[in-house]
Order: sequence, then structure tokens, then C-alpha cells
Amino acid sequence: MIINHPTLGPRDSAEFTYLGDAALLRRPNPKSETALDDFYSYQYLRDNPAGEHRELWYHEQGDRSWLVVTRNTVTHDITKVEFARDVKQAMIEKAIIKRAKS
Amino acid sequence: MILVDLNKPLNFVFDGKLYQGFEGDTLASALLRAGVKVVGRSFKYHRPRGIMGAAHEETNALVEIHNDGVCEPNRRATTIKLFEGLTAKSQNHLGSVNFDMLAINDILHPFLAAGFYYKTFMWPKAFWEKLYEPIIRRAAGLGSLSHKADPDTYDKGFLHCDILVIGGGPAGLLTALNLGRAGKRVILADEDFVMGGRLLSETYEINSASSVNWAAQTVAELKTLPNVRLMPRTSIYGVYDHGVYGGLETKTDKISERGPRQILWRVYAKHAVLAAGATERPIAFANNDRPGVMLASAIRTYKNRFGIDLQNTALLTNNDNGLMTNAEHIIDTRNNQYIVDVTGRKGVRTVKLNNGETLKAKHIAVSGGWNPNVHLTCHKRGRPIWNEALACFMPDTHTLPQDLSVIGAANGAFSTYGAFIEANAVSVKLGAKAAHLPIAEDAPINITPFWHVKGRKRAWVDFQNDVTAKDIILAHQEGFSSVEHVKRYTTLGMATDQGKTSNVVGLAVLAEATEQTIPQTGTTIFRPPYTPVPIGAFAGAHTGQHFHPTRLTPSHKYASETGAVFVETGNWKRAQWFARAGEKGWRDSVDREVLMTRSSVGICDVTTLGKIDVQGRDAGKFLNKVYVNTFSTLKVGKCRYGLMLREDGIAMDDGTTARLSDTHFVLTTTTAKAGPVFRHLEYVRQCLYPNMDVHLISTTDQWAQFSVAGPNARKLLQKVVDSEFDITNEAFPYMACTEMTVCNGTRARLFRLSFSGELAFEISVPARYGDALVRELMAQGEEFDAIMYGTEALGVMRIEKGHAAGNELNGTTTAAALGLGGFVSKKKDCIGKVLSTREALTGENTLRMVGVIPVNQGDALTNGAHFISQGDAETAPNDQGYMSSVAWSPTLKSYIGLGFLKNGKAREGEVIKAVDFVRSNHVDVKVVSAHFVDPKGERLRV
Amino acid sequence: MSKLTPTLSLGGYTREWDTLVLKEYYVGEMISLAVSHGNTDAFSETFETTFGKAPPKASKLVTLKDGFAMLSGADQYLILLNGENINVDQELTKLFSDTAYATLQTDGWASLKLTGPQVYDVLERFIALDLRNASTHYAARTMAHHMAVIVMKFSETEFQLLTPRSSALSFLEALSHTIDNVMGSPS
Amino acid sequence: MSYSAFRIFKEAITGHKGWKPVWRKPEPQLNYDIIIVGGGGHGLATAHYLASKFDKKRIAVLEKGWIGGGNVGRNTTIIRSNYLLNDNEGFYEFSLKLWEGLEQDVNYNAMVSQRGVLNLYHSDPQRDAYVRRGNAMILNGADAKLLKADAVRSLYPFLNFDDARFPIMGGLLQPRGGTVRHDAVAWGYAHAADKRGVDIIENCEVTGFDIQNGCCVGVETSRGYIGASKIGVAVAGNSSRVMAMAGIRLPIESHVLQAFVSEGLKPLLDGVITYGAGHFYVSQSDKGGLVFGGDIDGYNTYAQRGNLPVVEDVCEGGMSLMPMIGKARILRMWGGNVDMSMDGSPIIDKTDIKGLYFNGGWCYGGFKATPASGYSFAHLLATDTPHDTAKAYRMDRFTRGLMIDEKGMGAQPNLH
Repeated sequence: MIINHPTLGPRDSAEFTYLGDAALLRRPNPKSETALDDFYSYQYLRDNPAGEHRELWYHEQGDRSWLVVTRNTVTHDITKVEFARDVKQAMIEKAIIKRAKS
Repeated sequence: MILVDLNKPLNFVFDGKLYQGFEGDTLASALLRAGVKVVGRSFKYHRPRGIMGAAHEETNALVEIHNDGVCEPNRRATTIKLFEGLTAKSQNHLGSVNFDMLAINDILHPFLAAGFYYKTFMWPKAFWEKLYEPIIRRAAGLGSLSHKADPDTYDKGFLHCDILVIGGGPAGLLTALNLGRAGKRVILADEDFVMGGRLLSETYEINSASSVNWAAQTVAELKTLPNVRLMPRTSIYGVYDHGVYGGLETKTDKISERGPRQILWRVYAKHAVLAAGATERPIAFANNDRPGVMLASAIRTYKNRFGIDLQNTALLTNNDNGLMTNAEHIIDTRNNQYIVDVTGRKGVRTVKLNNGETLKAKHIAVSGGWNPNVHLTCHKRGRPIWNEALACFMPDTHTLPQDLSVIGAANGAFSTYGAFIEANAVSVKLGAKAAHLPIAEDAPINITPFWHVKGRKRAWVDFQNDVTAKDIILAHQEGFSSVEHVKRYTTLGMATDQGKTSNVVGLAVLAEATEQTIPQTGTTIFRPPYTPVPIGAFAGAHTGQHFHPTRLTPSHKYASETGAVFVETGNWKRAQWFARAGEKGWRDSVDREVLMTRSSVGICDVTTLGKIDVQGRDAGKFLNKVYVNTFSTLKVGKCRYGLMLREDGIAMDDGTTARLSDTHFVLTTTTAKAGPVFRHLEYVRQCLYPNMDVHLISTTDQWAQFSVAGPNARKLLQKVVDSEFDITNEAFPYMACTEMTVCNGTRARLFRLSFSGELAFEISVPARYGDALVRELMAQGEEFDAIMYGTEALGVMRIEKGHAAGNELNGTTTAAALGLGGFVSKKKDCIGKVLSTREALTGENTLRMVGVIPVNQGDALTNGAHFISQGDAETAPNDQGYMSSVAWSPTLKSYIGLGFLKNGKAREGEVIKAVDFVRSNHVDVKVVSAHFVDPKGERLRV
Repeated sequence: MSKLTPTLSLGGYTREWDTLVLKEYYVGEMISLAVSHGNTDAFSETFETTFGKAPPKASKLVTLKDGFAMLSGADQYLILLNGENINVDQELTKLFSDTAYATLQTDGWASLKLTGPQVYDVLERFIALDLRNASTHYAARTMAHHMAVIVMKFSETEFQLLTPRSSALSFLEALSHTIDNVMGSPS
Repeated sequence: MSYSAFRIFKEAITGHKGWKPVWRKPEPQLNYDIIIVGGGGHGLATAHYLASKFDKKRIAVLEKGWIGGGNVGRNTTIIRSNYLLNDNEGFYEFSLKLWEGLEQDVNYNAMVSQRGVLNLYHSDPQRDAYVRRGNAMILNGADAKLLKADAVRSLYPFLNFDDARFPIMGGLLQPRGGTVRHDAVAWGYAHAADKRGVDIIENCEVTGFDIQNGCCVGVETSRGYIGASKIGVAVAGNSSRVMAMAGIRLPIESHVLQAFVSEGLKPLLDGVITYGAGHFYVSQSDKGGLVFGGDIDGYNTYAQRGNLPVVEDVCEGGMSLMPMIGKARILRMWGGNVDMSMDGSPIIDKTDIKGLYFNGGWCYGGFKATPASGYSFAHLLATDTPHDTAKAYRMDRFTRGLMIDEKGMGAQPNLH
């Protein structure tokens, strides 16, 4: 497969290492009362969809960046490739705004 | 125009006999020219087989190429380019190809109908493995492999282009020409060693000159275009994701020539144009498998391209294309004429027609119509669709990937002119100008489908696997009515040609039997490779010693000069021990290395441990997130042991981390986990805490690092460390670290760390000085009889100290199991903290690391033994844990072991059994503290 | 105690296949610079005053006064400076103060130069990237024969290859074996 | 209709007119006592044992395509019981014993051939890990032998003993391991189940579950609604998709495992060999093709087709272990959809929804588990208690920390 790296351009997937569902970015709050259950479903349960899937790839033989790739698990078409760092920072900012609102 | 050079004869040997062919011949054409009829035997009935086709569709002429003891099996004679000195042999017969004892199966054929083996061989039970299966296995298979290593070399390569044109026939050539002239980066690949496709095999004219000239001129112009790459003898065997195509280029058919025999190309193409042409299919009629029965197109190829006129031929055709074959008799199924039987066991003798007539003939040219080569359009699970008018399966334009077009005969445009029209159309679509259309034949195929002649006698559908129309009908009768079930039950299309000539005929027979239409019956799945690819080509240069790269330590040269025996540790080669003259076995060396280190000083290369530079304002905060203990409080100039968990709470790796400045830590990992830990740290940094100011870079290869351990370690180091650095115990205590210089100003680092349990330091210098430093250390160490020690001695010493290593950090043990429960900081979270508190990981009865020592000192311990409580039966329910590390301790003069025992902490002093069935070694052992030597660690702090 | 003498990763290797030349090409010093969070602008300014050029973009080698620089990670640069200076990373740490973190990398890499008209024919059997189509001063980290490699294109006939020091011998064997296959001479 | 050499002789003379369908093609009834979703090896085996060992009636197997069309029709046909952990080894040894009696049980020759499975090791730590596994096998009643390098060499002289990057130091042999003709397993179980009245309904895809106040009482299918009091799902790679229809998320990812077959060769290789220093295992089929494979591609996919890096990785391992196979050509490459679980071990358990049972998470070891999986799923469906050898395969083992992690790779499916 080919992953179109945001800054380095198309690269063969052999340069990357796959981790899994990008839901791993949403690490639960270890201090909540339901921490054990939250971490159980975070660590063990997966949607595993047959269709669009946001997943984490590591550019091991390239610039060692983590990427969030949006790929269809039936056709393998890749529609989006982002830096995981940017996706996570956006999530953090959204959480801060939400907390500020509530 | 024949493409064989008659004044360049080539001598070759087939089945021990000398023959002569010419430059430009294939082995098949040379054999036909020499009048050889029987070239092989079919798989099940072992009936005589003759050459049937002229290219990759060939099912019968499978031969072995031999060269000084090496044998390449199952090669189609039609695709071997003849070379001087070729030695080939026919396959799959007991006795000679003309007198095959296994032909007895043909006589027993009523008992060998499809799937017979599923219904018998069941009684008596043991006979299947003892009697029936050995017989079947000995008779099975086609060609044979010699047990010698494949002497050939193979290369792998990577090509990039705008457009990959697959197939060098009229459609492919014109497309490549248009796109080439428009300046596109084009690759034109064709399986044949001459480009032209069907143009080389027919007597067409283009622009009123021979079509062969047109092909040659087109190729000549393509050669002048730098942006076009012509690749003859290159088969595109597979279509993969995102414009990746698999290609195999054959440089030579010779065995063990210098240089690569084949190159496996991975082609990255923005767009691909499939112009792979079509394959003619036979018709099934009684005894249609006699040598001499050939595809009509093949007979024309051998006549027009190779100059071989196969006389007295009877043509059986259901379409006009077949009529181009000159034959003494024409049997046209559209006039309700067909063949009901053929005689001649080793070559066609007579042909019996449905009107009762019997003809004498030596060859039967059969044309049942043409199948477009749609395979590559279906490698991404697409399915072809049925075209009623042309009676063939065509690519389904709806499920075609957008970056793949199909033109020419592969798209049902069987005429030359039709191919040119589609070539121009796709060229325009891809941004090139259409060429002026050459004048070429445009004859319609006018086919009326005619699949098989019903009758009592066997009519072959798959010539190689001996699948007959009756087998397909029987499969349906037994409920195997899906086309996938028929394929598996009868093995239709599972031979080396993958059903190129048999699949469509077979499913037409099935459709008739199930009273369904052909589209309803559907096709089986087309899978890569389009044509078989040698396993050697996929391996390329990565065989033998080059299977994996080899990583060498900075002291590798010195170690090999001083008697080191090396061991693989991942891709690293590490010194396992240093053998000295007079030492009888490895134990002598290892015991010496341990005793010398514990009594004076030993040096060990520890460069292979992963080293990661962790820098930034938040480096300390970051390390708190990945280790169970706290690092933000670590003072500059100090080191600290750290245990890293996976998010599921299980131990992942451990190692020491040194703080060289406020924003600079150097973290170490075990050798095996260097890669995975770095990847994990980058995941935590980028995916969980992107706002931290922390940066990582691996420095494993940058710094050469040596452990200097033993009572005289400091004395030795003081002779190397520059004098302005005070490394006395007061100035440089246990777990201290500093940057400094050695040997008059060479930059270095010193860490007060010990894995052996002795007074020990780790000294590191930039790797360019690694070799010089180890030699200097050993030179300065002579007065203390300093020795080099290897991984074996290191292993013994760390087991004597009860330190966990790879065997204990095996991915199933928790901090508590490793005796490091107390290490886990209560105040902060870290990766794995929450899930490490799950009930089954913390309960009383879980596994705990313990030491074990044989009750009577003479007993040997063996690793991998299981622990069973005294008096319990040695069965799984009583399994109490396992031995994880074992060593002979020269210090204690006894075997010692580490292991995991249920509720181990509370069972010190208990005697249990260490049970090792596999090495028949059952030993009573006493559970003790894992810290066998200097449990309080006094030697560390001297 | 005697002074320590450095050793080259490949012992000064050099070999010719008529017009194609492969030789160990000692680069001087290599340093990685990681930009500290929030100081990107300050870092760029210091970079420009120190090296005379703005920090490079992805996949682009920038020629400095006395060396080259490339972007090696999302927030990390690799600097190649001529001349031997074992403490160069500590000097850069002072120069960039809290805008960047430096790490000495010279000893972690072996460096080879491949020059000659057949350079593409060799590299197309070695590296998966589209080097023919890449512009001059293209620089990228990728893999070859299961080993890491940083490839730098200086011209249509001149490439520099950096590979980890510990597996440099395996890398050299794989590359020279490939050249033998392309050039047709005995391996 | 029972099969035997005598029947073959009689039918041969009479032109094979007497052969009947191996299984009927009944129309689906309105409801059944037990529905099995999934007509693969595990589903058909479950139906067979429900009928033959637990005397259950009114059973239906619903298959969306043609039976045996999934992983049972597309694997490297290996059977073995050489697992490390007691929670697994008892189950796989039970399965191997069922394999040994299969032909007589279902009256269909699946060609169960026990010619040995040999796991090669290439280092001392790896040897010790194999010894620990061999001892676990013997503790659970299975057979295991440790062979030194010269014993391996006498068995397979053509392996690479002289020029190997990772030298062969020996191997752990399970003599009773071997291979089985995979297609015949599905057909054999279908034949036997059908004979006991089980309705095998092909081209019948389950499109939804009928759940009323926490109780599953039937399924919507492409051939209409079918009611049942108990529904067992055994759909391997489609587990997440099917159970999502009942609102259940699973600790499973679907991956592609590629397998390869070479052109037919005269006998070379008697047993099964696995390479300890790379991703490669191989055996030779009765028809002469080398059947081999290695690792999964490693990314989530339902495409049932793989990509090139794994093909090259497997062949590099194969050539490094057996340099002679360079001249053998790959004839065909498949990709199957395997249900990789979070600890590499399966789940055979009830769910929170009454009447709905789940069997899945077989990773790439489902084929060898077919008989025991069928038997223990039937036991669970018939008695509502787990079979003794499968009591560790609980859905809630992850919440309690009782992972069954053979390789110790943790909660990342593509590492198992």
C-alpha cells in the first residue's frame, strides 16, 4: 500500500508500522471513579468496522512521525493522512473549550 | 515472416536425446520441428500429453531444466527461450514418457472419478497413514526439485512511471507509442521475448505491409524515446493497492549464470493500461486430450512465427477466427458438425464425426472461442461480466479501479483494428494525441457458443488435472453446485495453468448441468500471480547470510582477534565468551570470566543496549508518564533504574536512565526492546502528550559503551580517566554519572552502574573511539589480569544477583511478579498503572519471581522445567509455575535458577519439584531468595 | 595512557566498476537539532545567523556555509558540518541556548558516495523512492535491504548514502552485490 | 448413504448414477430450537455435535455464501496441540483427539495425516522457551520431543545447516501433529449433520437480531425471519460486524492472513516445519504442492487479499531455511479474513443478551480448533455451562486480568 505522508509525500507502507484504531488517542482519565472500566474498553474493545477506519501508523523507516490514516478496510482506499500530533492537539484544545463552557 | 534465425542452430538435449533448434525458437517449437509428439503425462490418469498451446496457457508440455545436478521443475516448454546446451527432461512418469507404468490409472479410471478419495480409504483407520496415503503421495506431484541449494541469484527493484502498459501486442504498442510521443513516463511490459503479441503469429497486414514489420518499426521508435522503458520477458503478475504492480523480468532461462536470473520489480504507476490480449479455449469432446490436439491459434503461431507446418490437420471451430488456420478438414460446429471420438494413444490417428464419417489426421486444431485475459482486473476482488455476443467474460467497467483501463482483446476487441481504436481512445483519455489509425484487419469473430459434446466417453476440460465433463456433472449430482465447490471437489483449474483454458469451458458444462445461465453460474476468484513466480525471486538477495543485516559492536574486531565466540542477539552479533587455548569447553571460559570479574576486573561491550537521548524542559515529566517510578526528581549527575509497563499493566522493559543536565536524560533499554521502546516513547510523546517540550533521538550506534566491573574496576579506570576527574567512591558514588574526558582529552561519559553486582562502572565514548578504548582498557588492565567477558558470563552473574532479564520480562509478568511492586509510585499515573490493579494481576496466588537451588548440590537444573508441589501428580491442574533462567554458578559451586512460582514470596524454604519431561530431568529444588550473591549489595557501594 | 585514535566505519572503502565509483565519504560531523516547543521563530533566527540560510523544508537539502542541513523529523533537523570537531554539539547547544537541543550523531552513521552514469540503474534495484524524478538536493530517509538509509541527491550522477554504523558492513555488501549484478562483473 | 470402497466399486460399474447429494438444500423453516450463524468449519461442527453428542433436534446452520467458503476453505491445513498455556493446551489436545476419530465419526475421509509438526529453534533462550512449551504439552497429555540439530538434519537434510544467518540448533517435535484436507472437513461435518436432520441453509445472510427485553429470539435473514430460542454466532473474521448488530463490541480486529501454494512437486517434505528465526511455515499437500505461509499483513482489513511486503518476507524466510525451494514457483496466493483477538486466544461464551452465544477470536489457529470448538460450543449451547477444556475462554477475562497470552505481546492483535 502507499501512504501519502503529509510532508514527505507518497511512501510504500513497508516503511511504516501499524498500531491500530486511532481511538487510542483518547486515553481515559486515570483519576475518574470508572477508570478501570474506561481503561478496559479503551484497551480491549474495538469497533473493527468494515468500511472507513481511522488508524495509527508510525513512520519507522522515515521521519518517525505518528500518523492518523483514514482508510477503508474493505477497499483499502486512503482518503486522509494527518500528523497524530496535530489531531491530538486539536482534541486537547476542544476539551479545554468544552470544560471552559461547562 | 518467421522470427527464427535458421543459420543460428542451437543444440539441446531432451530426455537424453540430442536435437537442434534455432535462435528465436522456444523449446516447444524446437521439439515440434523435430517431430517429438509425447512430451509429458497427465496428473491423475497419466495419459500421454503433447504440446497444446504456444505461450502461458500451455497445460501439457511441462519439463524440467537440468544443469549440473540442479533441476528446475514444471517449466512450460512454450515459454523457455531455446539456448545452446539446454538440457530438459519430461516429467511425471514412472519409466519413460512413452511407457509410463502409472498409466494403469487410466485403465482404473471408473474407480477414480472426482472426489473418490473422500469416500474411501477410511477402513481400517491406521491404513490411511500407513498404506493408502504413502502410495498417493509417491505418485503425486509433477516435476521434482533437486535437494541442492538454488545456485541462481535474484534481484529486486522498484520502478516509477505515469503509465504502465501491460502487454506488447497491437493495442499495447500503439498506446505506448502515443503516450511516449506525448512525453509521458511509460513502461511497456510483455511476457514474450519479442514484442508484437498476436501480430507475430498471424499473417495480418498493417498499412499493407506485414504486421511484423509494423511491430518492429513501432518498437524501434519506442527505443528512441528516453521516457519509454521497454521490458520484454517481463510478466506483470499482480495488481496491489494504490497503483502498486508486481512484475517479474526473466533475464535468462540458463541456470547459475553470473548475474541475476530474474528481477522482481515493484512498479508504482499512476495509471495502468491492461492490453494483455486473450487466450483461445478448447472444446470438450471424447478423447480430446490426444497428443496432436492443439489450439488453432497455436498451430498458426508455429506455422507463421516458427516456420513449422504441421500437416494433415483437422480444424474444429465454432467461430470465424479459427478458419484462419489452414487445415485439410474443416469441422464447423455452426453447421452442426462436431467430433465424437479421436483414436491414437500417442498421437492423433483418426477423428470420428457426428455424421459417422472418420477422417485420418495427425493434428486437430480446436477453436472454442477466446477468453479475454481479465485476471489482473480481478486481483482486487472485482468479478468479470459475461458478454453474450462474444461468448466470453469481459472486465466489468463498474468494478474496475479508476487507475486501471483495459483495451484490445483483453476487452473483447479481438480484431487488430479494434485494438488500435481502443488504443487511441485510452491514449486521449490519458492526455496524449491519438495516432493516425493504421489500416488493419477488422474481422468479427462470429462465434456460436459450443462447449462440449455429451457422451459416454470422457471429454477433457482440464488436461493437466484430468478433469472431464463427467466429473463436473457428478459434482453437481452430489450437491457441489456452486462453481467454487466444483473447483475444489474436482480440482478443475487448480493446475499450473490455473484454468486459463479450462475454467470457462468447465463452468459452461456446470451451467448446462444446473440449468442456469453462465452469468448466474459465475466465475471463481482470480488470484495473483497471473503466471507462477519462483520463490527465489520473491526472496531476492535475502537468503543465506544476508537473510537479515548483521549489526557489529565497536569491539567486534578486537573480540574476534582475542578468541571471542559470537552469538546472535537479534541482528547483533555479541561475544558469548572468549575461548582461551587449553580450555576444554565453553563452561571453562565462562567460569573463568565470572571468577576473574568477581575477583579482579572484567570488561564487557554493552553497546547493544538501546540508548535514547531524551531532551527538553518536560523530559522529566515525560519520563514520569512512561516509568512506574519518578524521574522528574532525579538530580543532575545521577542515574536511576526504571520499570516500563505496557498500557495493559504488564512489564514491557526496564533499564537505567542518567540525567546529564536539567533538560537532558539518557535512557537505556534491553537490546531486544530498543526498537519497540523507541516506537512506544514516540507514541506517548506525539499521540498522548504533544504539548510537552520533549524530544527523542536514538544514540545506540553513536556511543560505544563498556561495562568495567570487579573489585579492581576503579583502579583500572583511574589509569584511563583524565586526572582532573575524581572517581573515588565519595566523589563518584553508586548510581552517579558524569561527562568527562579519557586518555588526554577524548570526550567520554562515565556511569556508576552494575548489572554483575560487583563494584562497576560503564564508560562510553563516541563510537569512532570504541575500538581504541577497549584496546587501551585491556592494555592498562594487564596488571590486574583484566579479562573480557561475554554474554554468558554476564548471564551467570545477573542470575547470581537475581536481576530480571529478557527471560523474565517475557510480556506476561507484572511489576509485582518481578518483585518490583514496591517500585510503583503511589502519587502519579503512568502508562499501565490503572490496568495493573486488576484483580487477577494482584491477587495472592499469582506468580512471583523466586530463586531455586537443587536440594542436593550435584543435581543439574534445566531451563523450561515446570514447578509441581511435593507429592502432587505431575499434571496440568497442579502446575505451580516455571523455571525462567538457569546457570551453573562458579561462585556457589552449584546450579542456580530463577523462576515464577504461585504465591512464590510466601514459599521461601519450601522444597518443590522442577519437572522437565522433555529433557528427562526431574529435580527437587528449594525455593530461596533470588539474590544468591551479596544480597545487601554491599560490593556496589565500595 | 596513549591518545585514542578514531576508526572509520568502513575503513576508507573504495571500489570502481569502470565509470561507476563507490567510496566511503567522511562527512565531518553530524548533529541533530530538535526545536524546543514555542521557540520556532527564535530557533529560525539563530539558525540563519549561525548557518547563513533558513532552516530547510521537508525532503530538501540546504547548502550551508560549510555543510548541509535537512529536516529529519517533524521538529528535528540533521546538520552535516565539514571538519572534525567532537564537541560541536555542545557548542551548538550554547549557540541555540533554550531554542534547541543538540545531539552528536556523527558516530551513529556510515557515509558512502556513489558516482557515475549508471547510478540510477543501481539505485532502482536498491531504494524504492523515485530518485530519477527527484530534484537536485533531494534528501530523504527510507530503507534498503531491511536497513535504514538517508539518501541525498547531489546531481544526476552523484548520490550520498548514510546508513547506521553498526550494520554498515551489511549495507556495503548488499550495495556492492547489487552493483555487480547491474554492471555484470563477478561479485 | 454411507461411503466405502464397496460403494465406490458398485457405483463405478453402474456409471455413478447412485451418488446422492452430500447434504440437502432445504428451505428455511419459520423457527428452530438452535440456530448457528456461520456455515464454516466451526458452525458445521457445532451442529454435528449438538445433534450427535447432545441429541439436540431442530437445528439450522445459516451460511451467507456457500458452506466451507470462508477460512476452512482457505488455510494451510495444519493440526497440532503444541500450546504453552494450560488454558489453551487442554483444549487443543482435546481437538487433536477428536481429529484422530473424525473419519469414523462423520464417515467422510478428511485425510487426517499425522506426520509431525517440527518447530525449529535457533538460540538457547528460544530452545528453553520451546522446552517449557514441550513440558506444558506433556502435562496436558499431549506428545512432545526435543530434537538436537543432528536429529533434525537426519529428518530434513535439505534444510540450511551450513550457511544460515540464524543457525538451526534443534527443534520441538509434536509427532501427532500434521495436516488435514480442509475442504473435506466442512463437507464431512455437513454430511454427518445433514444425516441427523440439521438444516444447512446456504445463501442465507443474517441481517439483524430480534432482541426483546434483553433476550434474543430470532434473526432477520436475506431469506426471511427465523425464530429460535438459542442462537450461536461462529463467523470468524466477520465477528465484529455480526455482533455489532446485537450492539456488542468485541476485543477483536479483522486481519488478512496470506497463504501460498507452489506448483506440484514430487515428494520432498513429509511433515510440517515452522521456522523459528523468520515468518515461514510449510508442509507438502498430498497433490505435491508446497503449502506455506507466515505472518498476517498487520493492518485492519476485510478485503481477503494481502499486499507484497509479506509475500517477500515469507519467501525470504523460506529461502533462508530451505535454499532448494528457490526453483519452486508460487502458483497461487490467497488472503483470508482472520479474527485476531486481544490476547491471541479465542472466546466461547454467553453474552449479556440471553439466548445469544458467541464463538470467535481464533486468530490464525482456527482450523486446528474446528472439532473442539464445535464440541465445546455445542456443550455450551446444550447445557449453558462451558466445556471443561474451554472454561478459560470467557468474554470477561480481560476485565479480570486473566489474559491467555501465548506470546506475551499484550493488547495488540497484530502482534499475536
